[in-house]
Order: sequence, then structure tokens, then C-alpha cells
Amino acid sequence: MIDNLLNITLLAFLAITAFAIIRIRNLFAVIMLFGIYSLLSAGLFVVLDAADVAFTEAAVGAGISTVLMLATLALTKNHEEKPPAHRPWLPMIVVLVTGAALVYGTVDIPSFSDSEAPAHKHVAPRYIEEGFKETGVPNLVTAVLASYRGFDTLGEVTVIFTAGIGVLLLLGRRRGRKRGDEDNNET
Amino acid sequence: MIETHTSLLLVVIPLLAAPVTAILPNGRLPWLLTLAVSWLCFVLAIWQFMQVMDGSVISYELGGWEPPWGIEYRIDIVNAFVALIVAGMAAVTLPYALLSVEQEIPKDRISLFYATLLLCLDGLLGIAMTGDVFNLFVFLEISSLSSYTLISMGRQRKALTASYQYLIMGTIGATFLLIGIGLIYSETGSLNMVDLNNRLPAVFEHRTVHTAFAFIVVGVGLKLAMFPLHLWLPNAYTYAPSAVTVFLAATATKVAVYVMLRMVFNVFSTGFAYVTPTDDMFLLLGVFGVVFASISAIGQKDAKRLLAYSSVAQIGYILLGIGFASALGLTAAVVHIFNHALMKAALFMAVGALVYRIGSSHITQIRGLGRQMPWTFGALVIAGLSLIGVPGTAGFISKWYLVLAAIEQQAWVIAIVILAGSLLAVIYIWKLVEALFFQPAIDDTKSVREAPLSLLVPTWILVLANIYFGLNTELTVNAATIAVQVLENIPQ
Amino acid sequence: MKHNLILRVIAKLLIPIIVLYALYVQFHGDFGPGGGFQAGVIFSVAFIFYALVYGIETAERVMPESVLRILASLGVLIYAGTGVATMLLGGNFLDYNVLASNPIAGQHIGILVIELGVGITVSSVMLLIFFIFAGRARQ
Amino acid sequence: MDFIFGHYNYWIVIILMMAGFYTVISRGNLIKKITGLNIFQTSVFLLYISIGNVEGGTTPIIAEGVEQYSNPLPHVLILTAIVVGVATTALGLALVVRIREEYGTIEEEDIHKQDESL
Amino acid sequence: MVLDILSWIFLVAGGLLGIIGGIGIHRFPDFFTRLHAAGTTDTLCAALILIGLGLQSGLTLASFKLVLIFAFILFTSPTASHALANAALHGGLEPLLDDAEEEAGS
Amino acid sequence: MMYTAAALAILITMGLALARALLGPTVYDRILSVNMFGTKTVLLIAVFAFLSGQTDILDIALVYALINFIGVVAVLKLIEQGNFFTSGEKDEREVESE
Repeated sequence: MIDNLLNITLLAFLAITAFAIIRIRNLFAVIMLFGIYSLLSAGLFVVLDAADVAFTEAAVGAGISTVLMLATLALTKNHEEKPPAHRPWLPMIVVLVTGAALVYGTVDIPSFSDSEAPAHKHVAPRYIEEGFKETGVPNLVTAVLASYRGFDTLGEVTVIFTAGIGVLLLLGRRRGRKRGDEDNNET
Repeated sequence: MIETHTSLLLVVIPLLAAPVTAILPNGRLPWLLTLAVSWLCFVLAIWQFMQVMDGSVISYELGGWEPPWGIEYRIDIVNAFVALIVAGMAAVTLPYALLSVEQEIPKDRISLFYATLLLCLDGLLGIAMTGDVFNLFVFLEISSLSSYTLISMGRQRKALTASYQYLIMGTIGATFLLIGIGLIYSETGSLNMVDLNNRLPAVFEHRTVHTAFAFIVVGVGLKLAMFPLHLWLPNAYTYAPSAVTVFLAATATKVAVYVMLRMVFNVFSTGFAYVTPTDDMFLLLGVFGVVFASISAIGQKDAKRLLAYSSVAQIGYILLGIGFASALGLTAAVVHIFNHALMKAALFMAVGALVYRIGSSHITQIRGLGRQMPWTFGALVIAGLSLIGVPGTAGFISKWYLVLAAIEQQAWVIAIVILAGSLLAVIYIWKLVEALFFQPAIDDTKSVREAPLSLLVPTWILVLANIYFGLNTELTVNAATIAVQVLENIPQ
Repeated sequence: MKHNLILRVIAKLLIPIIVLYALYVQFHGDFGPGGGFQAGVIFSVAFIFYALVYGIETAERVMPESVLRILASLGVLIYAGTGVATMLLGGNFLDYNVLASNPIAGQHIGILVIELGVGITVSSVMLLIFFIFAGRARQ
Repeated sequence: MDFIFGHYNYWIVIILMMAGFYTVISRGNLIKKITGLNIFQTSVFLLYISIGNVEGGTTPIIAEGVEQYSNPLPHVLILTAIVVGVATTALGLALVVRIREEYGTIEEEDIHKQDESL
Repeated sequence: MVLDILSWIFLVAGGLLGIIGGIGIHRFPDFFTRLHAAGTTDTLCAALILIGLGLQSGLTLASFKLVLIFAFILFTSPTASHALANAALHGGLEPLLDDAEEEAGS
Repeated sequence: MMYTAAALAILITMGLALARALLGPTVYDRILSVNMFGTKTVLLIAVFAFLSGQTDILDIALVYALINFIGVVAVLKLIEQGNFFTSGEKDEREVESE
């Protein structure tokens, strides 16, 4: 019961935060609220039994992403978003259509936390029943992540690596010159 | 050992080479390594293609876990064909890249640049090989993130905004794809493509599956610049460094088309896709894409941008092929994927050679250069003819099949649109030819010489390939015919 | 400024604990929540904290950009290299069973090594990105 | 009632997704767009985790005396997706910084104006 | 049994303290008083709840983690409050605060 | 039961903090409530760990506490100095000399 209550309350908090993020134009406040959003969703992950995901979301969403956004804000020195020049009707229509499609799509979706849903009846049981025996790892998420779907994780590491290189390419300091000329040449 | 691991090595070799390249000193060494890797991949791709040429299927279980529990690489002729295009284009682009990149990229970023290029190649090959929808998403992101970076390396500041725009739209597309994958997962419990194909028919009636399909089509559509979702493409191709434009134009959208084909035909199956009004939608978008993009191309003042719009139009043709929902139409689509890669790469290479010499591809800047750069100009003309679809060139073959497919369906309007598209192509190619050859050169460019050999040779290899595959259609059409059987799930 | 003094003292106390905790998360990931990725982020957070308190320049002296770049590459190479090793030992790519005589032991070794690779890449890339962003203001 | 309860999660998640999506496509500020993108992605993660939840299940870590575990597969997928998300964010923000350096603004409108005036 | 009752007391006291702090940040008129309400209740509330939990878990790894969490919060809350007060006091010169004040005025 | 009561109390407090974060009015109020919100989230997770009997979840609470702390330090540093790169004292001197 309390699980459901937590679930519903946290979701409601999330919705409030999301709308506040749309409404508020002070970018600093937006980023702080984004931190809250991330923390809340991580809390929700805990309630929904996804401890590993919550762990990562807390460290990444509330930690790294927020700090990076703040750093960007410090660099761009732009703290107030301009008010939109005209009413954004087109985006509104696009969003409403997409949302309607999703609502249409979720009418037939298996009920929330239904243990008979196909998602729990096909591939996953093998992980739960055999995962520990086959990999010797009690944390099934780690077992699937590192072994059954280890290649995805290799891809994930590559994605992070790509981002690192990308940021270096874009913002990396010029090498082979002294910092003195750097100041003159950089704009 | 190599036989069993070929398809995997195709992905793992660039993956291993990328971090190595990233820590190499700047200079020509990173380029050399990238070149070696791309040629190696090309050889492996040819080998792999030979293995599945007869319609057989290679299955490789990553981690030794049998599908659907582990990730599977499942190579049939369609994958092998796409991998061949990607690896082949990389192999041709890299010799071309050397000088062009040295000119456009700061010296201290060369090794990182090539590392990113390798990651992009790796992502595209990974998409082509995998038989698992989520793995596909991961590699899609590798290729996307690296293309955002590559595009932002263009010299004009507009490259940054183009890259940002692409990043936003690309991420929206990828997230849509993710939503779609999540919805089909909730209905089937599986992520393996073959397994999904077996399990989905039981829930075809469910609205969740319809929505999932729509989201996947829109998501992939954003990536392949399907007509109303193409807004990122012209900017991205115009402002990216020349070598990057060549590589992306020849591969990225092609791989996205492949994903679309795979999703529509092998995951959801022909039966599903064509009970919903999907085929009509593809036809409609294809027609609009061809007409609007071709007209937009005519209005452009920048050669690269003009060709970029032409790419959107060509994607329209491919969509028409998919939309016909017939073996002939699909054959045309698959052949056109290959041919378009050849001709668009050749065209962008020729324009890139102009950029190499004068630093701009604006139509007023390149006036009269045709006389001073005859080989570049010749390549542009022949590849342009192929784009138009003149008999004797590769472009003719795909147009021919497309028109046949239209006639077979008695879709006269569409047949006319295809022909009209060719006429429009004549106009915009003529615009380039006129500027290059029939107008006097501006003063600044009077002393411009022919492009260096390392730019010309790859360009002409592609030009000759355009002619060769226009005369000898055996390889492409045969491969396409078998590929269509695989796509339509017709047992051999 | 007084509060910086307080911060400095606290940082001295906390940073070793955070690093220890990162190691715990790294190697305890098999049994509880956590793993290479989370550990990498926590480790980088420890360094970011250090950089915040003592200044980026000090932190960069400890972990220069070039070293981070090599480490980031190294992590990917460790991961992919494990896959290559399993291939050379006759298994499929990333099939850890062949790494030891007994499949469970092989899985253990494999998972340990790749998690290490993940941790190294993630922590160094996160730090790299933070340093670049934070250091950009100097230019 | 059961129906509402069984779909409440999905509906709120859809609202959240659309809030993020709307922020991305309607706002002109580049940082705000990235924030919106993040919200969009985070909400998709919630969709997956909701799909993976099982009545009475616990965190999928093998422990004695536990009968029902939640589905670990969506968790794994989302771990990967989170990483992809942060990678995109980092790259996007790096682009924003560069754009600000080149254009002196991070408002889409102003950037367009500058591009057109050239 | 005694432990249970103690836990009850600690948890409820902690919870109530939290709510009081929450009301405090709404009722107090200006930032510094609000800081006072939040900063002082925060630490004690956390302490009470964590002790209440610790009594239930006994001497295990879990209670060690609880102690660590408590240590973090103990460091965090006063440091943050202190630094926040400091920043707010000095921050009048900073552009960011100007923004904030304008916003407050609007 | 007692965990439920504690969880409820924390939820209410979180709601109040969230309201303050939305209302502002100053940036400092927002940071204050974000900080408070963070602490309460940590407590909520800790309580939930006992509620569901999985003490492994405490790890997450621990990370929250840590991240929350660093986040607050980063935010304050940014507000005071407008950047991340200098250590506080040096910056102060620079400001004075200008």
C-alpha cells in the first residue's frame, strides 16, 4: 500500500516539477529544479525496485548532468531565458498528437506491475532463475549487464568515450602553445 | 578462426582502433591507422558478403549466450550488403580525407578527429550487423554522437548550430525509437529481432503495437531524413568538413534506411506493415519528398546545400520503393541505396575538391572553375548524369526498376513524379554545370589549379563505379533480389 | 574566506572516504547495487569535489588532461581486449566461460575485468569533461 | 478503477514525456532545450522501469527467502540509456558553449538573425 | 520491544521535526530566518530518523552505512547552511543575485 | 508501520520544500529548499530500505547524501565566483585587486 502511495506521490511531485521547469524562465532555477527532477525520478526508481538504475540516475542526473549544466551556465553568462516571441502553437499540436498516440498505445498495455505481463514471462525468467547459477553473480542486473548483454555495455562505454572525445574536440585546449598566446588567440 | 568471427571483427576492429587513434600523436599516423582499419573492414565486408551471397544466414552469439537471452549478430544478405556499402565508402573516403582534413581541421585535433571518424564507422557497422533492437539503439547512438562531433568541426560557425540542431533532432528520434522498443518489449518480452518477428503476430491487434510501430517509424524517419523530418540534413551536410559530408552522405542515411527496412519487414513483417496504411504513407511521403526537395535544391546557392537537398529527394525515391510493397519496388529501393551512395559520394567529393581549392562551395565563388579543374568537373558531370538517371549509369538502373514497379502497380501518378524528379535533377545539376563551365571565373580564382591527385583518384574510382554498375547490373540486382526475399521472409 | 577553510577541512576528511566508497561500489557491484559505471562516477565526483575546493589547476596537476585521455582509452581497450582474449581462447566474443577452467570462475574474472574497464573509462571521461568545462572560463 | 490504477503510472509518465518534449521543441534557449531533452529521456526511463515492475517483487538481487523479483532486463537497458543520455547532454552542452563563444548568445532567434544578416 | 518503542519515538519525532521545518520555510518572512528554520531542523530530523532506523538494524553493515549517511548529512547540512548564509550575505555584489532580486521584485 | 509513518512525514516535508523551491523568491531560497529536499530524499530512501527490508538500498541513500553535498558546494561556488576553476581564496584576491 505504502509502495503505491509513494509511487503516486512521487509521480505527482515529478509532474509539478516538470511544469515548473517549463514555466520558470530563470535558467539557474531551471537547473536546480532539474536536479530535483532527477532526484525524484531516482527516488521513484528505488520505489519501483530498480536499485541500480536509481544509483546511476542519482550519480549521473543529479550529479554530473546538473554540475555540467551549471558549468555551462557559468560560461554562457545567460541567466534569463527570453520570453517566446509568439504562442508556440505548432509545438503544442505536435506534443498533443504524440501524447494522444501514446495514451492510445497504453490502453492495451499490460497493467502496471502485472506479474503475468509478457515482459515478465518471456526472456526475463531465465535471468532470474538461471542467472545466479550461470554467472555466479547474485545481483542479476550486473549479471545481465556484464554477461548476458555484455556487448551492450561495451557499446555504452564506447558512447561515453565518444562523448569524451567529442567534448575534447570541441572545447579542448589548444596544445603545443603556451598559455600566454592562447589567451590572445582564443575568442 | 577468422571465418567464424568475421562479422564480429568488422565491428570490433574499429572499436579497438578508435581509442588507440585517440592517443596517437597528431600528424599522419592517425590517418594511416584509420586507413588501414577501413581497408581491413572492407576486405572483411567483402568476405562476409561472399559467405551470405547465396542467401544463407550467419548467426553469431555474443558472449556465447544463445538468443534471445544474449545479443545475436545475424548476418543475411541485407546486412552484408549494407556493411559492404559502409565499409567500402569508408575505404574510398579515407584516401580522400587526408588532404582535405589537414586543410580543414586544426593540426592539434587530427588524432581525435580520426578517432571520432572510426567511432562513427564502428557505430554504423554495428547497426548493420546486429540482430537485437536495443543493441541497435546503442550503436545508433555511437554513430550519432560521433556524427554530431564530426559535423561541428566544420570551419564556419554555422557548423555548430547545424550540429546542435542535428543533436536535438537526432536525440528526439533516438528517444522515439527507444519508446517504440519499450512498447514492443512490454508486449512481447523480447528484444531479439527474429524472436520479435515470431512473437509479434500474436499481438498485432493490440494498439500498443501500432503505437510502437508509429514511434519506431518516426524515430528512424528522423534519422534518415524522411521528408517532413529532414530539416537537420541540409545544414548538417553543408557545413560539415568535406570528407565528413562525403562519408555521412554515402553511409549514414543508407544505414538508417536499412534500419527502416529491417524494422518494417523483419521485425513487424510485411503482413503487419501493409495492413496498416503504412505503404500509402510511405508513398505519400516519398512523393512529397521527391517533389519538394528537388524544387528546394534548384533554389539553393551553395553547391553542397544543393546536393544535400538532392539527397533528401533521393531518400524520397527509396521510400517510394518501400511504399510500393512489391518485390520490384523493394528491389529498386535496395539497388538505389547502393547506387545513391556511389553517386552522392562522388558528387560531394567533386564539390569537396572545389572547396579544397577555393575554400567555398558557393555558386558565385565556383564560377568558371570547370575549365581550370577539368577532371573534377568531369567527375561532377558524370556523377550528375548518374543522379539524373541517364542510361549507362548506375542511377538509371534504380530509376528503371522504380518506374517498372510503379507501372506494375499502375500507379501512373507516381511514375510521372519519378520522371519529373529526374527532370528537376537535370535542372539543378545543370545549374552547377552552367556555373562551373559557362560562366567566367571571378578574379580571385583565376589561378586555381586542378585538385591534387589524392582527391581526384577516389572521386574517379567512384565515378567509374557509377558507370560500371550502370552497365553491369548483375551484382547489384542479384543481391537486391535475394535481399528482397530475405526481407519479405520468403523461404529460399 | 572562512567557509573555504571549513570546506578544506571537510574535504580532507571526506575525499578518502568517498574514494574508498567508490572502490566498494566497484567491487561490491556483484552482490549489491552498483558496478563499474556508478563507481566511476563516484570516483570522479570525489575529484570534482577536490577541484571545487582546491581549484581546478591543483586538481589538474594531480590528473593532467593527457593522462585522463590515455586512461579513457585504456578502459575501452580493457573491455574490448577482454572480448578479444576470449576469442583467442576459442570462445565467442565476451564469452567469459573460457577464461578459466570452470565457467563460474571464468564469468567472475570476466565480469571483474570489464567492470574495471567501465570504471576507468567512466571516471576519466567524466573528469575530463568536467575539467574542460570548468577550465574553459580561463580562456 | 483497476484500469485507472493499472495505467496511472503510464499516463503520468506520458505527461512527463510530453512536458519534456514540449520544452525541447517550443523553447528557443539552447540550455533550456537540453534540459527539456533530459526530462524527456528521464521520463522514458520511467516508462521502462514501470514496465519492469512486478507486483510484490523486490530488487533483482538474489537473496534468501525472496520469491518474486522485478524484471532485471529493463533495468539493464535503462542503465545503458542513462549513460547515453549523459553523453548526449555533455556533447550538447559543449556545443552550447561553443555557440555562445561564436555568436555571443544562446537564444535561437538571435542566432538566426545573425546568420541572416550575413 | 523496548527498541521498537524507542524507534517509534525517534522516527515520529524526526518526522514531526521535518514537517515543522517544512512549515517553517513557508511561514518565516525572509531568507535568513527561513534558513534558520530549515538548517536547524534538517540535521536533527535526519539524526533522529537515522537513529530510529539504526536501532532496528542492530550492529550490521546496514547500521554502518546509516552512520556514514549521517556523517555526510552532518557535514553537508551545516556546511551548506553556513556557506549559503555567507553567499547570501556577500552575494549582493554578484550579478546572479541581482537577477534573483529582480525576479523577487517582479 | 512506524516506517510508514516516517515515510509519510517525510513525504509531506518534501511537498513543502518543493513548494518553496517553486515559489522562490530568491535563488538562495531555491537552493535552500533543494538542499532540504535532497536531505529528505536521502531519508526517504533510507526509510524505504527498511520498509522493504532491502538494506542494500542504503547504498543509494549514501550516494544521494554525497551527491547532494557536492552539488550544494558546486552551486554555492558558482554563485559566489561565477566559475568553477579557481580556488576560493585566490579568486577573492583577484577580485580585490581589480
